[in-house]
Amino acid sequence: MEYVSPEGLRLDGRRPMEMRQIRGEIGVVDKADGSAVFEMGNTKVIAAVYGPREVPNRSQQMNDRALVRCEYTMANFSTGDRMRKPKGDRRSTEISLVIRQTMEACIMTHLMPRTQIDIFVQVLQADGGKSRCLIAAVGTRSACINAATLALSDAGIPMRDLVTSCSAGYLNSTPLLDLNYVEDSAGGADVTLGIMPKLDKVTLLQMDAKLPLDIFENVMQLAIEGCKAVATYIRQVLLENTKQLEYRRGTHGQSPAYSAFKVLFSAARRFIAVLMKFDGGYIMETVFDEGSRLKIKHIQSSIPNQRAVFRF
Amino acid sequence: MGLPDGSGDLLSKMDGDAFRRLFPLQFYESHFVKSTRPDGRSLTEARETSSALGAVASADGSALVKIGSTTMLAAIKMEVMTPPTESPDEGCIAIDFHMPPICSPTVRPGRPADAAPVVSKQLSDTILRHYGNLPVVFVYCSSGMINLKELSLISGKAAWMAYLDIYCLDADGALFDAALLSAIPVVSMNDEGKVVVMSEEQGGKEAVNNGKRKLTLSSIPFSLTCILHKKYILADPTAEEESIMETLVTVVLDSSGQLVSLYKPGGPVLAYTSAIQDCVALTRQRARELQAILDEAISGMEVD
Amino acid sequence: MKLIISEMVGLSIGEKHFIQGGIAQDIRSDGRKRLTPRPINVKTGVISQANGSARVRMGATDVIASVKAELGRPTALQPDKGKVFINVDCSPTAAPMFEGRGGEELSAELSVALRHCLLGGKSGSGLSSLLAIVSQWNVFESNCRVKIWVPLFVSGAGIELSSLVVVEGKICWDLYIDGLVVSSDGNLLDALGAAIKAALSNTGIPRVNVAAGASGDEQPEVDVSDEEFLQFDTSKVPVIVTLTKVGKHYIVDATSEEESQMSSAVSISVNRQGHICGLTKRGGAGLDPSIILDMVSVAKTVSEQLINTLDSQIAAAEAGEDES
Amino acid sequence: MAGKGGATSSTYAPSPTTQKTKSLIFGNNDVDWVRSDGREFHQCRPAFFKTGAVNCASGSAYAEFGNTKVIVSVFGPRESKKAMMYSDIGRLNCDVSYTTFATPVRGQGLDHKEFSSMLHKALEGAIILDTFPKTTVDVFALVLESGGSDFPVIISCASLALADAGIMMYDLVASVSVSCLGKNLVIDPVLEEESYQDGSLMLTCMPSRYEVTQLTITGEWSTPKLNEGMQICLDACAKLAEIMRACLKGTNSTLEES
Repeated sequence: MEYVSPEGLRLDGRRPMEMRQIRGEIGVVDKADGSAVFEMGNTKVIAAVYGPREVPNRSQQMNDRALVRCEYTMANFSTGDRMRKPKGDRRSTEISLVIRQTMEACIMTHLMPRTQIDIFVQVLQADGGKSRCLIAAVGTRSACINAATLALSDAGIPMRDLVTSCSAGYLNSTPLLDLNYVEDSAGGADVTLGIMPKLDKVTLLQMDAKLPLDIFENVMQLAIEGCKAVATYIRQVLLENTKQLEYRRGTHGQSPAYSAFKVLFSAARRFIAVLMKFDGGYIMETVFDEGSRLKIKHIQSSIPNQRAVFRF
Repeated sequence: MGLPDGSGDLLSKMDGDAFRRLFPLQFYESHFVKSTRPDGRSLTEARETSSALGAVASADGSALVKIGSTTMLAAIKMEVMTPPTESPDEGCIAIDFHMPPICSPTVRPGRPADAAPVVSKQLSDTILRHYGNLPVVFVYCSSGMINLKELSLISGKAAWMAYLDIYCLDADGALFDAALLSAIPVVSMNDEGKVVVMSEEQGGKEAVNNGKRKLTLSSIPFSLTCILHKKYILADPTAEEESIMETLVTVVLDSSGQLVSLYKPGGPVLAYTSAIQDCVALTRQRARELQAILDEAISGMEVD
Repeated sequence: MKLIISEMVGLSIGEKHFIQGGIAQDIRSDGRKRLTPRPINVKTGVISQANGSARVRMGATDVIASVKAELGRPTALQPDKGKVFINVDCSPTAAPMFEGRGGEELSAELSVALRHCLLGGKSGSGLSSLLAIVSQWNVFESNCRVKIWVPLFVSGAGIELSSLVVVEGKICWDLYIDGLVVSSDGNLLDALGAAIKAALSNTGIPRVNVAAGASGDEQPEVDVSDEEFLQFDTSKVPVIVTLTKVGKHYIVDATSEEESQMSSAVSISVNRQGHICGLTKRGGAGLDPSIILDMVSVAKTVSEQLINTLDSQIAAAEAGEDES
Repeated sequence: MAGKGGATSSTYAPSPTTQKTKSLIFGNNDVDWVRSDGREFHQCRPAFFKTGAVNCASGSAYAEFGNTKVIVSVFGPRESKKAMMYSDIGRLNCDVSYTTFATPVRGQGLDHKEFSSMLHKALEGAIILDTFPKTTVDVFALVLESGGSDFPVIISCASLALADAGIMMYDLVASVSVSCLGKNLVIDPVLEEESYQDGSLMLTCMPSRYEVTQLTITGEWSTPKLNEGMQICLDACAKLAEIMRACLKGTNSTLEES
């Protein structure tokens, strides 16, 4: 089958180095500490982050760093064929693991010992027409990682850098960026890459096909470019979101101390550590509710060499 | 008192109920020396047994059996199937033994009891008398006490699939005995005359079998479970006895007194031939009792 | 369930008193009166792979419903009816407690309640005696597909199953209605009911042409059209109103904090005519029969409002979707 | 066991073909028809209760309403099996299962997964949970034969079993359902009537306290009809509770209900 026409156009009309349309939005799940929806073409993923919070299962608690957990689920209606048994199958366990490992690499877990961070990724729609659910699940990996990055940033979890992900493949002797479902299931090489763009480090690399080394380098380079493009977009979304926050604070005339109090109040209910945005930096407070009195156990600025000033 | 340790002194000081809980074995043994058991039975006496047929109207045949407080409900449901090509003129019986959570404090919903599959397997072995190594309960084999050919409707086209399900409603020992006793009348009595089978060639309905038909059992198996403990043989143990003394022997005899099967799942006591022979003799006696109970139940049914 | 929800919310004693006191004085924590629902926001066509879908938001509660139609075989007992399956999933994104199998209990409870409220009976045979009236066909053209509007649901209690049959005893449409709770802040059942109603109004079922000549036991050949779609008239599909009893009073559209303080809740599904199409009671505490009847009459007045809001929201959402 | 799997698709139960013709009995607008068991519309089946059906349980009861036969065992209060959090009130754990031969078609009883949680809700309000902190009471029900109105019978039987086990309750819980067939309300419907019903109402109450613990309505109901249905159920529940009470006292456990 011809995946790239002689005019250099792909089946969905894109150029080989063109990505599908991407869209990200922050704060879609009100109850979560951080959440985001990320779309890549037809793939639509919601990620929600809870934490850092108390570890419910004490035996899993780690004294030197935070416990990061991830669960990936696909909605019944996310694929063309209706799925019967979506939960806990091998494929979703594998993707959960991939997402967890990728995100764990960038979260500064040592700053939040004895806590737990939950990342829940819910696929609302997987690209793939009338696809089998298994293959469709694979194609969602990049979108999941991007959504998780956004959600983690929204939750204010300190991270070394954003992690962004994008895939690239090699079909009809052409390296192709951001494979869609048809291209993915064509059986050619498929490289899924996750990078931390500022540090220029690769955190995830998956490829399941044979590819000559020199071509692989080309494809990989293409995927890196893709990841960087995604990173630029994600940064833009985050900046936009921060501007919105600033704007809201300005119009409502709330003093920073007031908003801090609000955060504390809601934190007290939940017995969790809370992170709040404060004058451009991040301040983390671990707040526990002991009786009706609030106690602050820990204050720390996530930005090194900048002391946080905080008064009540 | 013949007790192996100093607990004999305690017996005099302790309240009976507490002694039973703390030293169950000694408690039982103290009864055995008097040739009696805590529930008043003699060592070789079985509990009161009753059988009632036709307990469940939604099934094609059913029986409720009580041995002491052990209660079993067996019912059969007949469905039509296409017989497998390797045995076109035979039907099929699937036997399943269930222990729902109501029957015992140890069974919880969602986790099947350990004993259930064991009894299930024993039952299908006994009823179908199949000694091969087929891993499933579906046995297409005509060598058993049921002639599976009798379940055939139209050779190669249609045959009966009989689902025999036995539910334990109250588990108080001797599960296999009670289950077998409940299964036998159900298998033989099921009334299958009412069904009309579609005959495809004629495009219409054709009654293949009018009138009632019973499955003929070539022989009827009866069983008795005994506990071997030291020199004692205890017939028809209760759940408490089974949990304290672990060596069980189950003997199955058919109505003509032939040995059908013998089952001794481990246990600390080695069974000598003489003990086994005693068990067989007890079973022979028990089989006569059971036959009488069964006959009574069946005749009661026919009067109705 | 009550136990788990209250554990999840984790309110202090003072907060509990605040919520209960507010409800007693007819001013709730978010400023609403007892019988005022939160604003409702409907978006249709959110899942492009489904035949119909909608997303409903009420405050922080956010649910998605999708309708998928597949060709299936009617059951032997009801050869003249299609089948509708309602299934709800709680995504762990809504609350960490839904992780793994944690959401199953709530999912099952919601699925059953929705089946009771919308399908009218276990066998799905509820109110099928009313006839399906095929009214005038409003044909209009949108961008690419021709929509032919045929009111398929006429019965009061939800879904008219006989309209889903293609060939009696042979082929019918199986409707798989899937609900997904994305974010949960109380009153999930009402939100899911509204989302299903909106998703159904967004649903297009392909027109099926049956090849003539098939007879006997053969499965007739069918041709599923890509261009013509039948749509449901959902104006008669009931809405669900849950009245949550906190203290001596009951409130509509409770948040999860308010739900944690409930003694019992009654979910009533009401259609446009004001008839009860289903009712389930949750929560253990007993209720006086007269209070239940009182709740029913309150639910009727509330439902009128809700149906109107929902219908206008659905219409707006549909119009918005057609333009884009 | 292996006997269960796979067989259902290749075999069929012959009964459905015979049922189809009977729909004519319930002509929708026909007011005068006779119920298959000769009862009047507002007459319940004779109820039979017996406590102590299962010896090894803390409490148990057997109920028989016509062909509907149910056994409920109660275990506990006993240690909570799962590693659960501390609770200063007791826990109630319910499970409802069907025998494979309970239903006309084999294995249909598996469709009633929601019954377990519904039973929990129906009983929860009546049990004084504070009396057994940190422990669990298990209520397990097994439907031996399904003859219609299964769930109300399970609830009533379960409350009797709880009483037999000596669990503290505010009141006995009695449950009755009505089916709407055409213009008529039919109390305590049999299986056949249930399958042709246009709507159903199941009411569970504590008769002495006059409190409803569970109410489920399906199908379309107008307000007057709803009032009527609820009143019929409440009256029937009160009578049923008398029979249950008589059974507990050990006197005259079978009574004809009207």
